[in-house]
Amino acid sequence: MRIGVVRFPGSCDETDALDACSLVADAELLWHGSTDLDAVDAVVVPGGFSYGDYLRPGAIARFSPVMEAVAKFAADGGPVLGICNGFQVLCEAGLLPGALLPNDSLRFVCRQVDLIVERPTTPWTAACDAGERLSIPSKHANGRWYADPDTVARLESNGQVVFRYAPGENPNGSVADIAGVCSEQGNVVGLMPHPEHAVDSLTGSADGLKLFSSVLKERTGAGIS
Amino acid sequence: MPASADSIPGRERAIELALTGAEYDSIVELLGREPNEVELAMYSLLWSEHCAYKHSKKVLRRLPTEGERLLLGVGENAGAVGVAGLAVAFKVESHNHPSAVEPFQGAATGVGGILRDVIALGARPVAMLDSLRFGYPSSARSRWLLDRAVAGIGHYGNSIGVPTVGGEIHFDPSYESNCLVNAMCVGIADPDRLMRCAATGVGNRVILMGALTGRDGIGGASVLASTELGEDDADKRPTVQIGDPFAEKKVLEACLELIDSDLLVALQDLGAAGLTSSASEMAAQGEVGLDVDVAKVPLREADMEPFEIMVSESQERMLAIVEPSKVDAVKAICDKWELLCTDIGVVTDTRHMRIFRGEELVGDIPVTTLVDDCPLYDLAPEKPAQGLYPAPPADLPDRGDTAETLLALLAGANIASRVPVFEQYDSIVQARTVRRPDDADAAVLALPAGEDGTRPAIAVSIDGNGRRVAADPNGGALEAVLECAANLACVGAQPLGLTNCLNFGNPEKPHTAWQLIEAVDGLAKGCEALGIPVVGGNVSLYNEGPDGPILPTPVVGMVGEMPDASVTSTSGFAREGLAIALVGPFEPSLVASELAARRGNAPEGVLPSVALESVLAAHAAVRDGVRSGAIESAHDISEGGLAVALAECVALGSVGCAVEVPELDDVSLFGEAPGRGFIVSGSRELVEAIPGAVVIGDTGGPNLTITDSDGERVSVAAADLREARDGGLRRFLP
Amino acid sequence: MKARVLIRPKQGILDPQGQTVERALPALGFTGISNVSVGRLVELEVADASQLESLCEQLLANTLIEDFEIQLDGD
Amino acid sequence: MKARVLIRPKQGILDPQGQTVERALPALGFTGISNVSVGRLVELEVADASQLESLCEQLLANTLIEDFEIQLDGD
Ligand SMILES: Nc1ncnc2c1ncn2[C@@H]1O[C@H](COP(=O)(O)OP(=O)(O)O)[C@@H](O)[C@H]1O
Ligand SMILES: [Mg+2]
Repeated sequence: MRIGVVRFPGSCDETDALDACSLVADAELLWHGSTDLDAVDAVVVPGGFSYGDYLRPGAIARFSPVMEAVAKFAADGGPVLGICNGFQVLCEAGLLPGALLPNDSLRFVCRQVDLIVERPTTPWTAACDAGERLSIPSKHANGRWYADPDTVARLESNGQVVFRYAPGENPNGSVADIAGVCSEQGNVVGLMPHPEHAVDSLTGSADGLKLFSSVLKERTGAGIS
Repeated sequence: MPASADSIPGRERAIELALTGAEYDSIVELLGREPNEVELAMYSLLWSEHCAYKHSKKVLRRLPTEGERLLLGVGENAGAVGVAGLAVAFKVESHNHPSAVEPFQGAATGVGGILRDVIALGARPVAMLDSLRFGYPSSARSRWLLDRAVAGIGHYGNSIGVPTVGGEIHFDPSYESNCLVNAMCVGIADPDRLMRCAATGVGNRVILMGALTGRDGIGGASVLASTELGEDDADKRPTVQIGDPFAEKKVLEACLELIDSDLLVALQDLGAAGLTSSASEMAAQGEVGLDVDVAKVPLREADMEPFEIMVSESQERMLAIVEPSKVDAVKAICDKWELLCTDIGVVTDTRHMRIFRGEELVGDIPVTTLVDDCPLYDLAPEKPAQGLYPAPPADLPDRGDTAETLLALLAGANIASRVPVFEQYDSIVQARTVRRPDDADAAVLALPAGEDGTRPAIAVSIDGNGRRVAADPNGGALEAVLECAANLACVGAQPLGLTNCLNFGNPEKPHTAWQLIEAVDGLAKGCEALGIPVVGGNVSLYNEGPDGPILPTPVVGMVGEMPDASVTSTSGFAREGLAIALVGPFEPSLVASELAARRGNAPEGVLPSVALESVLAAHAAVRDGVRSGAIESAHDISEGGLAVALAECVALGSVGCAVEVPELDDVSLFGEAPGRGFIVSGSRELVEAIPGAVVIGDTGGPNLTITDSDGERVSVAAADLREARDGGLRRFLP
Repeated sequence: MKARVLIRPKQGILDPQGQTVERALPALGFTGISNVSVGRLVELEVADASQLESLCEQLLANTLIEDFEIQLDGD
Repeated sequence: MKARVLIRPKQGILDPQGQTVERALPALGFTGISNVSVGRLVELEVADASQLESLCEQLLANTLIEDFEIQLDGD
């Protein structure tokens, strides 16, 4: 199986995401200017500061040619994971619900946080158990996920909340401690914390590896429990 | 003879531009005529303190610059040492005056500048560190400077994807109106691909890459960096530069791709003095001439004068020398990265910098007169009769309850937890960070695995203590080197090279000259003792405000190597039942200590002597102990002395401890002797076997308990230690 | 023609920037100031103003969280 | 009374946001747009408008790099 990692001007975590993907499958970078996803089986929209986060994080990147292809890929049910800036891009592109606002502290915050897996039935959480706790670093200045109350209620009842910050761990003031959400079909997932920075205990934690092994398990039909 | 030589600004203008009359006269002599406007602007910058090191170059000759691991030394954009088949490039640079004027942009562009120095070597920046000095945070201005400078460092480093893995902050009234912002960058390169800055190959093209050129920081190098800040800072404000980390990220990726594709002859960043400095440095190093056409330089503002284009300090620009046949390939890569790339000139054999505006020759200067012929001044050092620095306000009593004193020190801005600062920095991007801030005494960065699968690592640290240098410039600077090396020893690393930034007052004042000369000698002694070279650095002089000079502040950055990234230590006590030992010839005193300052004592007196041999033996013992696994936690005893070091081991760890010391007095508990003593923990039999280790207690329990031989005892709950330490800085950065 | 776009946080969405300004006011001796909101100001030259509406909806503002107001020169 | 403060990058000072937005526009299919600048918009209720000038200088704008313009309701 092959995972494509999108690279925008200003992406910073794309090579880390590439290395993380390489631990479970073949992986390659997808240039923002190309509309060809090179027939990959899954797509990661990585973290960083695409276009400097200017105007609004993700506001400019979501117009990149590659994002048209990603949107099509998503519409056909292809698994897409947005991490941090990638999450912001997917929200701006309307592929995921909600928007990401400046942290309530108005500061960039880099901190190891505990996430709780709310939905283990997405391609990116298939290897997790419901309620499982993952220790994953979070680092951003614009991670306060927001949606209006009706939308939040709808997402909760549809089970579109995939990750929640553990009690007391919310670093940015996100509504209902929501750290990650998914599309209605569940194949597009976005979260602010960085699983690709938690794939080796040498650098802190290996819990994030589960998201990448999930997509492998799901795609190679190893079956979802 | 340039056409526009008819416009001769003359001697008065030269003096306005901060040249001396005598300097102007020697320019006229060297040139055989009076310089025109363009030429004078160029001389005024390259002959400024910032670019020419007029008052420091002779002093710097004292520093050792050779070492068997040295790949690239002083004179290049940054130095480099060899580690595990890689070149590790590093350098520290100051951005003090710009940060005092506009702390966010000043600090941000400081980070951007040192990044470009490392990029210029063809190295990928893998880590940033920062060293900051402000007045007491009780002052609103100091809080503002701290808040904005930290935000600016984070903004730039985070946005460009380079982790900020370490740093230090110190507060002292002497920095109230002249804060210090020093940034250190570490990069990794293939040794065979290290770029030089020497322009070579007559006929090769001069390519300007990156941002548009605007009126940024015009006169910055001479005005902002080389004169004292006075009341009229406001007039200097229009020269504030805005950092664009997004543009620099594209510069970074494009430059590394150009080098990988073997398309560049030479590369140089545009820093202070912009095109003038970069172009003439490249020409001087290559012993060639350069013709540059300012009409070709892409501008952000129309109608810029040739001299403005030549001295503009617009950020995020690089200058490259490219063979004519490769120019198109270079342009293609720059286009891919949406980066401007313009052919602005050619390498000549004239050994002159010739500036054209289209056909018109507007400046013509022999390169050597710009770069090498600036007069170097001898300092007139004089040891001041008595202390130079006023006693700080006292906020602790001379006799205090020991537990209360300990908590007060932990809660003090100079010792309290730095979490509120380093949480604003991405310390993990690039996935190399094995030890983050507060994990251990130095940051540890893993390198790619060797044949046997183990991953070697580098450890990095930055240190300085102006208060101790004020008391004894020579001894204090030596201590800075030892403390930096001690931090490396704590994680099991062997020092390989040193970079430094010399932040001092006005060197034309005899006492500052004395501080500078003595401090450099102290640095040199430290390097010689450790057997490491100085690979580069920076000098920032004239750091004075209305209320006098800053504390003399040499800042030392060090890089060390470790055979195995997975075998290292933590600062905090990791678990119950470990033996705690004191390692090293630790004979503290209260002179220039944090407690002395809190009690309102000026930084004066005789620092404890340094028994270099046994200090280095202790460093080796700790390093070997960590590498062998005997040592699980290691922390050097610095500000606040033994009691504070123990409290930090508890606060950063997961258990308390009980130790016994000979005396429970202020000197043994809070006295300082930086770089000489370590607190280590590990299983008893292994720790007892460490050469020179004296077991003083065990880990465990909910408290930090210190007793002395005749049963006297102080005990504080770990929770209270944490609370004091965590709140100390947080309350100033809500 | 010159155009100006005013972009404001939607009513009811926490605006920490506005709050921070309000909190800083008393210390600086400013009184009687309330309902501070901080948004974005985009100014530009546009040949065909009819594009502006969609420019704002697609790029300049995120209508989930922001309202925008277009002012053409002369307003 | 309601007041509005328009804060924009000073003339001649680099405006990375404006530049980046402007460069992106053609790709988004917007043409004939130039001189894009991105600044901040502060809106507030103020009892005594005479404070606004110094409020802007001290708090709202960074006068080293930004110009500000005060609009009172009715302007
Ligand atoms: N304190 C110092 N110790 C050792 N080398 C120094 C020191 N200060 C400056 N240098 C060296 O002098 C050279 C010129 O410094 P600088 O002008 O800061 O370079 P750049 O313009 O590339 O930043 C560099 O090689 C630098 O490493
Ligand atoms: Mg340089």
